[in-house]
Amino acid sequence: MIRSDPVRLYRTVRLIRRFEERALDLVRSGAIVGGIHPYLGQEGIAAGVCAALRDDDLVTGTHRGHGHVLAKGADPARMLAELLGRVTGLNRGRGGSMHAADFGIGVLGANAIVGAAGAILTGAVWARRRRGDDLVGATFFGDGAVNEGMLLEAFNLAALWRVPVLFVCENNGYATTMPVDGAVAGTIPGRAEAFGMQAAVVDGQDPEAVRVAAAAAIARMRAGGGPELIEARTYRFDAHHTFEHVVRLDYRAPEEVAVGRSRDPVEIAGGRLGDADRAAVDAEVEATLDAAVEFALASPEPEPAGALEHLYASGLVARTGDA
Amino acid sequence: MIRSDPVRLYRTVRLIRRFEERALDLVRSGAIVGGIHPYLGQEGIAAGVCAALRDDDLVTGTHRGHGHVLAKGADPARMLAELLGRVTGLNRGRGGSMHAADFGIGVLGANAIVGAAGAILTGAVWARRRRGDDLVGATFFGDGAVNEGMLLEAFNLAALWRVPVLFVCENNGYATTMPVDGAVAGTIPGRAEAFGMQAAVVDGQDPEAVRVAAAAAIARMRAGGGPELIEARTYRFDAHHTFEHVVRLDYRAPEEVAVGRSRDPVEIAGGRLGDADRAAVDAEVEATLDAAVEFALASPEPEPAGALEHLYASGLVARTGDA
Amino acid sequence: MPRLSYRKALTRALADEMTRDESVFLLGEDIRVAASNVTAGLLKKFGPERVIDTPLSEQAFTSFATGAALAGLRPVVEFQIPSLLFLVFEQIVNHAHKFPLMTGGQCEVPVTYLVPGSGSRTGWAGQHSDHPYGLFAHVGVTTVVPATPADAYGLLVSAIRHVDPVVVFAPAGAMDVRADVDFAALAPVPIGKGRVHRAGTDVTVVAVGHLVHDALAVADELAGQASVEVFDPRTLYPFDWDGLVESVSRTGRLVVIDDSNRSCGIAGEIIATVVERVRLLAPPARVTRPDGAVLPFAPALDRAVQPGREQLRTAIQLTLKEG
Amino acid sequence: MPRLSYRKALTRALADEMTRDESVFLLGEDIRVAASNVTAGLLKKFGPERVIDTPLSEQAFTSFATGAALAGLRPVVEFQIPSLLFLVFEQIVNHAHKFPLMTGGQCEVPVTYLVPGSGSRTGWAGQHSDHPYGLFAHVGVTTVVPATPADAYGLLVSAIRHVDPVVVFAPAGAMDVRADVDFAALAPVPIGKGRVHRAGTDVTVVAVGHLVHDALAVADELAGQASVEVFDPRTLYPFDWDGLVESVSRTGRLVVIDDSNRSCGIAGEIIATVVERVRLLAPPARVTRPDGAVLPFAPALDRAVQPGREQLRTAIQLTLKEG
Ligand SMILES: Cc1ncc(C[n+]2csc(CCOP(=O)(O)OP(=O)(O)O)c2C)c(N)n1
Ligand SMILES: Cc1ncc(C[n+]2csc(CCOP(=O)(O)OP(=O)(O)O)c2C)c(N)n1
Ligand SMILES: [Mg+2]
Ligand SMILES: [Mg+2]
Repeated sequence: MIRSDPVRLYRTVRLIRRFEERALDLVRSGAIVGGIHPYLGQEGIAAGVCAALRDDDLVTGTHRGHGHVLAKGADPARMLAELLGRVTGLNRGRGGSMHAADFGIGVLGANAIVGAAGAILTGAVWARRRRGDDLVGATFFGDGAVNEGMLLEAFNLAALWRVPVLFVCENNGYATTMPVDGAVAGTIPGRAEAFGMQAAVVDGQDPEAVRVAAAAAIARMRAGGGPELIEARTYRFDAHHTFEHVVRLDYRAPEEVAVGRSRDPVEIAGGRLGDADRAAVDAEVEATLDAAVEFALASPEPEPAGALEHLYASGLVARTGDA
Repeated sequence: MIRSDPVRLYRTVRLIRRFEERALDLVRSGAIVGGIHPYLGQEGIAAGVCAALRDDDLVTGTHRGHGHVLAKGADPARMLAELLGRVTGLNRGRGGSMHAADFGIGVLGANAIVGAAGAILTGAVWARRRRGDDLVGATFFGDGAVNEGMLLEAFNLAALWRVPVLFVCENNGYATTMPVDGAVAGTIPGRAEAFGMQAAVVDGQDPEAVRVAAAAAIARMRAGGGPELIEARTYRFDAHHTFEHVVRLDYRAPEEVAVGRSRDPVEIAGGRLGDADRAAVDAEVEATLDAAVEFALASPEPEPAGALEHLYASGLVARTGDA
Repeated sequence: MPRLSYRKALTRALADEMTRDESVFLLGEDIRVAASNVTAGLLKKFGPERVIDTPLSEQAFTSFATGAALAGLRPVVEFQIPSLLFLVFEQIVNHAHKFPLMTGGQCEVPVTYLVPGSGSRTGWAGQHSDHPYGLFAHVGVTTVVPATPADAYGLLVSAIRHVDPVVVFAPAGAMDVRADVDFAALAPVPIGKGRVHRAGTDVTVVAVGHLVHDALAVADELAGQASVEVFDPRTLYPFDWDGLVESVSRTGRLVVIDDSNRSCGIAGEIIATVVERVRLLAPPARVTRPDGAVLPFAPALDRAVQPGREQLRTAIQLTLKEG
Repeated sequence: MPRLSYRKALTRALADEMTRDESVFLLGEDIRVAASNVTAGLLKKFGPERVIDTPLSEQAFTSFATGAALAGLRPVVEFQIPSLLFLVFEQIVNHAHKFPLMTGGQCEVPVTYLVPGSGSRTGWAGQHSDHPYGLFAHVGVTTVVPATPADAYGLLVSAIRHVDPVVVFAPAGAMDVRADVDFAALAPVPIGKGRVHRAGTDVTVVAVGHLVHDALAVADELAGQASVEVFDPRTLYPFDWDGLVESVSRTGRLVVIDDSNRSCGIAGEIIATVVERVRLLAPPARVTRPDGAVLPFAPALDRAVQPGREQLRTAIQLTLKEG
């Protein structure tokens, strides 16, 4: 999306928001086991970046990955079925919230290990280009990830070999409970610049601002430029993980949370639409999600006998653990 | 050494040079098994940095670590005995070239894993300061190490917690056969600056220049400043490892080697002494090394029965591998 | 007698050792607010100098702990996820474990690595559900897996006091176990000493960690048919071979249940060592995870991959029938 | 017949597969100039696009290979030191190995990890002398350890063609083995298939890697006293249990020799699985490195820690006496 498309952008942001809210309900009801890392408040980043990507481009997400997968175009029904561990899920119920993947649309997976996906995506983009596909990639990660050596190594490899990967840092101010200032010496853009990458800071609460910054970077990358980094400043509206709904962790002052929540990407994107357009999108999203929830809840759970299906692509059948 | 002491500096550089040359002879004769990574050409860095340290300060070295250990004050005789695998060696013959350590004089060891020692030294300096010892540390590493995530993580920890560690990058232009330009996106000082560290580039062939830069950084660190980095530009005069004496690897043009070898730290430091002083130092060093070689060669080899002594500090005796 | 939970037993062990010994301090992610709940209350009691939140730099902070230990402190490093041990495997195995031997006995590395919630936490899927204690038993790092609150207390205390590195696995399946405990009787539990939880004469069941409770339940169920001895090794390395051999020599039969992968796991090691030393009346058997297991997300699949009571019962019955 | 060295067999396998399949490429440190000698001539033949030198960023380049494999290429990653596998353990185990299951079968990860010179290279000391194949057998990553030139060729070819990740250990002790080989008969060796090198009737000796040659020598020495069958599993995971059980069922006696640590090693696994399936005539025995072994530098100590012929002979004789 080289041009602005406020309706599409709003639709994505709204879809993620409502998807997350439905997912939270399902966590509360016990239908989703293990909880989730809600993306609430950060929707503008996935929406803005993915709006600037082509369908054939590749992305990787994080533990907080629902937004990335949805924004890239995954079917919300199959995504929800994955969170519920159903056979109709994106990963046939084998992955769950933190591993949702959809290779068919270029989503090489959310990834539960902080900082791990950057190098994987770099290799994938490099390989696909080498095979003749003229595509780029975007890898999302948090402010905590910039302290992981493996991600910094990936910065170096991508920069050195000029692999067109957009490194998107979602700086929501915290790595779980660790404030970014307590964890990051120097700055986040500075870390990219150290490897010769261009880096920009953008308001992550404004999906259009994110889209513009991403589109500019991606245009440079498509024109043969190397990797770039975008630090998107954002705020996590909800818990780090839904276990925080049960166990209260004391690390964000209520006033800070209130200020953080006051800049809502859904309102910012929605405010750019006429009331009728917005209502139409809202209704469409609601219908989509109603259907998704129904589909997911009606889907069967996988058979325990197949617990180790796909363990080996070769089809090797592992010895069981029985006597 | 806040003030310049050309004799001492020359003595150290000359000691390392002649130690390495003797060691090479012993590699050639087969007395040293496994070979060494010669420090020839880079002597000025260890000498200059260690001249700026106090006796109680801590250092870690590398696989190319003889110079670091000697410059910090280790007994050349026990060092050579270590290379020969004798019980009188610094590590009782258990460590060899790449692991020579002398905790009594603050040498927490050479380390065979590139990039691994920085975080260890950071923790040690932090711990000693917390226990009330007002000391600093210096950790040596090569240009290859700045691509290791674990070292970059250590940069962040040291900078964040303001641990007074001098990160000394010996840029000899190659990681084994990989030219630095083919491996490092951006610059070496830039990587330190990204973490908010002060960084300087210095002529590593001039021991006094290294000493001055290190002394300035260390003075700031002692006054409460955080960690700093020095990139010392140098050239490796000999092989990456003595296996190159046997298997020729084609990666440095002879002309380049000739240019590199033309700026010799021994000559640069020696040129600042009068002829008589220089000759006196040379004689002293030669006598020291004659004695060292004699001592080392006369020392007994350890008993195979004690092969696993010190495996556990607790004294746990491991099960043997026998039936 | 008062009830003590396993989790609170860990907290109490940390608090007691921090009180007793000034050199003990804690390092980890989100330990100030106690996201894992194990460090609850310790920040308040011991202050931020001894309860230190780290950036997401597992490699660096693990080696930082090594350095601090070399310098005389006693770090306890908490890991939020068992697979983070994969990420720091090099730092533990290649450095912390090897330093005493490689330096010829110049140092000790008294670090404790604490993994609260190892194994499956239902719904956390493939990258969060590993039980890699066998890896540490292979490389020879002291490894304990307490099953009960009193042992959790006693083994963590011993680990902290130990002069070599110790990994403490606190299985998710044991974290909520409660027991009547005489607080005055809480004491260090010696490393390397197993425990017979239930005496029996027909078969020895060795159970690891939380599975001790399953083994006891199965032993109770089978009480009419067979007299089952339940042996809890508590320490997997170094293993209490004499204790186990004593038991198996009496019963003549051996079944092992262990929540880790089958191939090269601790269950196999137990069988191998026992058959080397004892003539059994019937073939030994083990109940484990399958070879190469990755835990799928869907709860029924996750459970299907873990060893359970049904399998143990069958294994015991088979063993009793044969011979 | 012409002689082929083990090292050259590896080179030939790489060259043949690169010729056959455009998607095969090499990644590693100093592979252009072929510091390990295994990639000798390949740069010239296949160019720098397919023989790629990496910076010292093992974690990133390992995951880069994962990404490239996900995108359809077939990377072969060379590691200069066996302990570098510790450094990338997370990248292999948590990502490359787990992706197929976690994504519900959406992908394959055909990466080959090649370690030329695993185990002791005399004089390289503690951090360079590991033999960590058991770790990969435990986590369930396909692991091969060829003993002969023909098997080195055939297994490396099969590894490259395999759709799952494979670790290829080429023991230092085997690298210089030469054999008469009919070049036209060189062929892929199936993964998971063992080989009886020498038929016998009294005892089955399982030997891993270079120790196959020692086992054959000992079998010859003992020829007058006993008929020794030498079984080379070639693949450690998945293991050829049926092949081994067939052998042991005939001989009734089992001795294993394996150059890795005892506890939770492959030797223990072999014993455990065999006694689960076969009633032996005498207790099985194993010859291994000791528990938790770290190889000391001094050559005599290094050798003392490795399993040897003397120990094997004793183990065989003991086993033959009993029962
Ligand atoms: C390597 C690694 N370390 C620790 C964790 C546990 N963990 C999961 S999310 C998280 C915080 C991540 O913070 P950030 O990168 O800022 O992302 P955010 O959660 O804020 O979106 C931590 C510590 C992990 N999954 N992986
Ligand atoms: C982590 C790691 N990767 C690879 C190696 C193998 N290796 C030993 S030295 C070396 C080159 C190091 O280059 P540099 O850091 O520039 O130091 P120099 O040898 O030039 O002094 C390599 C690749 C290693 N020891 N450790
Ligand atoms: Mg964050
Ligand atoms: Mg270098």
